[in-house]
Amino acid sequence: MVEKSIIRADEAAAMVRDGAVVHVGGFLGCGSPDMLLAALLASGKSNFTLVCNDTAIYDPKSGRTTGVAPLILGRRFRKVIVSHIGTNPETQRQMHAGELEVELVPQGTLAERIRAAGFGLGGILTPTGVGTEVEQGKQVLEVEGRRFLLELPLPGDVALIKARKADRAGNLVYSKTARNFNPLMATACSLVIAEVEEIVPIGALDPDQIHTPSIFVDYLVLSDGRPEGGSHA
Amino acid sequence: MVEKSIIRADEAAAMVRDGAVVHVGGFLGCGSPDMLLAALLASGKSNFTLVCNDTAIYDPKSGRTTGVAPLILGRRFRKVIVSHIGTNPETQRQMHAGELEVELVPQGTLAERIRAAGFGLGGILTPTGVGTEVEQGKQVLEVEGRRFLLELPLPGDVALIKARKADRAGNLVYSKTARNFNPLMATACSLVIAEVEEIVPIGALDPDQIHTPSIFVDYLVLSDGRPEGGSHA
Amino acid sequence: MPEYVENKEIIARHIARFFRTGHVVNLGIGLPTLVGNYVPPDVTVILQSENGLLGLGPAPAPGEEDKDLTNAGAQPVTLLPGGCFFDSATSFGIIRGGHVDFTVLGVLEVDQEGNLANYKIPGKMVPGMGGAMDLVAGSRHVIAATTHFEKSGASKLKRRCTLPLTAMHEVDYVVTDLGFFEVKEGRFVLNEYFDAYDPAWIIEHTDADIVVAPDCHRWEP
Amino acid sequence: MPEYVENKEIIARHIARFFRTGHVVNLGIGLPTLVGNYVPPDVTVILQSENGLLGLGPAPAPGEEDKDLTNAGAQPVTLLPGGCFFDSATSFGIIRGGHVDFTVLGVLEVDQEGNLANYKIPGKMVPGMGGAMDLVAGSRHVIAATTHFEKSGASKLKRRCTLPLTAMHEVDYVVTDLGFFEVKEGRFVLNEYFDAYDPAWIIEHTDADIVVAPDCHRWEP
Repeated sequence: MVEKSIIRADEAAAMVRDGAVVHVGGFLGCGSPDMLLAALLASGKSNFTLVCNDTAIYDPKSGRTTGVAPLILGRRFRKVIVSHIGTNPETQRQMHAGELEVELVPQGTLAERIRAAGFGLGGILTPTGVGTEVEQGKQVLEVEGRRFLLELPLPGDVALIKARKADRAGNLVYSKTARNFNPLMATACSLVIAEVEEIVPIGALDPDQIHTPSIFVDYLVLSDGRPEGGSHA
Repeated sequence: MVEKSIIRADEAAAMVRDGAVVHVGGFLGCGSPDMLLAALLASGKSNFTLVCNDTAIYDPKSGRTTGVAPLILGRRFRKVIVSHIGTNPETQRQMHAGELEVELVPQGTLAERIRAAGFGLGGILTPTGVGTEVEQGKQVLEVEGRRFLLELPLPGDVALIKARKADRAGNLVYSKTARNFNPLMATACSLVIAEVEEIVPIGALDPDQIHTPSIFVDYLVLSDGRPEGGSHA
Repeated sequence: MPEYVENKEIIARHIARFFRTGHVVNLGIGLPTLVGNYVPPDVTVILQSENGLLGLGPAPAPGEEDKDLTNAGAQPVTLLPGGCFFDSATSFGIIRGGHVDFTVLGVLEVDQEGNLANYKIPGKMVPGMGGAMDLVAGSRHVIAATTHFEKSGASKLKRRCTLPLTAMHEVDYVVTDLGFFEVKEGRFVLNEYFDAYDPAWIIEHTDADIVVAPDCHRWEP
Repeated sequence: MPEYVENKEIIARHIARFFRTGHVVNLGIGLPTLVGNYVPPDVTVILQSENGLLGLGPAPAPGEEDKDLTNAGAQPVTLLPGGCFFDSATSFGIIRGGHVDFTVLGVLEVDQEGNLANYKIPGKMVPGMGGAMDLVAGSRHVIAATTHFEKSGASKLKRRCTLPLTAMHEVDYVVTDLGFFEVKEGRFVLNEYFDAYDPAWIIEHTDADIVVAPDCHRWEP
């Protein structure tokens, strides 16, 4: 099996061009690639379109942030395509001030749109959003007397994802609810960079138990920033 | 967690009504629930519609069969919805003789149609089959200049599936390429009966490594026919 | 005539009665989460959390939190034995595919057509729908759990929602701190009333069409 | 003038040259499977099998067969270290999503428009398309691997397929035992010819429009 390159977070960030469509894993910060996000912020690049479940958590009182929130505060996005912005008041402020475009997508629809992009579907029909503002501008199809929205694929230029473990081939295993959108995004983007807590030799993972097959992953970054392989244990 | 009933194969077969739409896991017999299929044949019931990857293997010279082939030989199906019948000459014979209706579905489309039924989608758009006979009678949609077929969900009354292991709650783990259509079918049918080689206590399976969550499974049958629980090891 | 005092506990207690052993239930953030506290010990429901788990357990002991194990509100949680994890597509497959028996969620408004609004007050507060649109469209039974009145005193039960809808015609039951309503043929049908709020009082204070069920009665926890 | 002798080996040998380390390749049943034998030792391709694996290895030693580990032709196989298993939806997601670099498959007919027929001879032989329609529609590059002639002597390369199509306009390359063709602008472009079959002979014996590439040359394994 072919080994994947293990790179540093700043090298990963250097591969993301200004204005890219960036998919970021995580659910309110749980399972987000925090080191890659910090490197992306430090890179100074911006004008990105974000595809993510949410804009994570920002508490103005304590200053506490999770996931992509520092990039929101740093105004790195031109547009965000997310299901939820309720835990980041700065996203709402920028939206109302006209500084940030926000496309709200129902969470299950977001998941299927990302999957459709990765799995070569031209779209999916969902009952979710029928009769709501989400219907606006979309084709409505009737199948066996029921109305569905046609939702289109949502591909990306870069996926920044987070996994618990990788082997040197790039097979990934996620941990608990830190899985969420990560495996979907790995299928849907031209360049896939996975931040992982541990890298094990090829053959060390049970082939029945791999969540993301190696062929979806381009580069590995170790969470603690070490540029070279070996276990993080 | 709620425990699932462990029943005998003949009790399982008794739950399948004449004329039911039956999803059967397996790929040319690999990963098919052979004991359930034998019990269904023995039950004498028929007029089923089969949803399966294929009609398995029948070698007229040796008489060897795999998977659903004995039910084809026993003429239990009114119709089969499959991707492949090339390894069962009896299916082809019955089709040409007008004794059996055969709907050929591309394998990837079959997988997505079953998943759509299980996952509440009204359909999916696929490029597969555009410009072929598969297009006939289907809606063709153009998305961003590319043509796609609208393929509709394929739900079933009963899924007869095969897994390597279950816990008492009904969580399932499959083995190698015996996985194939089994986890998809578990989502798409009103009644789901899983034949398994081993049943372990609740808590014995890693919750990150479960292929089919317990809520999809109604009954468990042990492959060696024992009506009561315990390991098959 | 009673004076209205907000009572979230009675709402949670009443909703817990819907569940039977084996039911798969999704409890929304806030008031719906309280419902979990009142499920009788002999009833085993399976709680789904849309961020990717089945078999949600109680909060971990302090110091036992796992950064990789949260609920849809980002709070640390635990997993019960027999539970499992999955990705977001599977999670919403479970939801959209009708494999969740009950979803309980809060509302800004709910109307007698079964419409529900809970994700957006245009120009003011726009949290987003998160998983709510899928949960309401996909679950077998949708229970709106809400205090009967806004702080302004207006009833949250409406003839017609005025806010952007989360879903159309999907709400089956509404449980408030006044009573238990079924949504049926374009009306709220009052089946049970709580505390001192009798049907006449409820009808008088609700800006929607309420029909009193023939067997309507007072319910006490 | 040469006399035609079927030569599957040269087809397999030529196709193996397309691959580079890291390529994901699906080899169809029959002739395409032979291609795996000729991949140079310094090139590591990742073989996909549509029944649910990546990292297909060689056949197991006798007695080492695993009933749960087969290829798409139901033959016992092995998995290489670093390989993995998945369900059929994921398998075809990989295929349809363009994550397979090359699919190599046999044909009944292939035409100069890039159309391919290989799943059905109406009224006679109807094996079904299996995964072929998805593989041809979804893979980045489609290589038709076929002996140049039918047993009847007719060329399998056609102006227009007469049998039901497996896919329309999807074939990129055709490798026969006469030569290597690219499908381009409605023609077969002959890039390389094999053995004693020179371009004139090939054009004379093929019922399709063939253009000879400027740098067309004889290829020897």
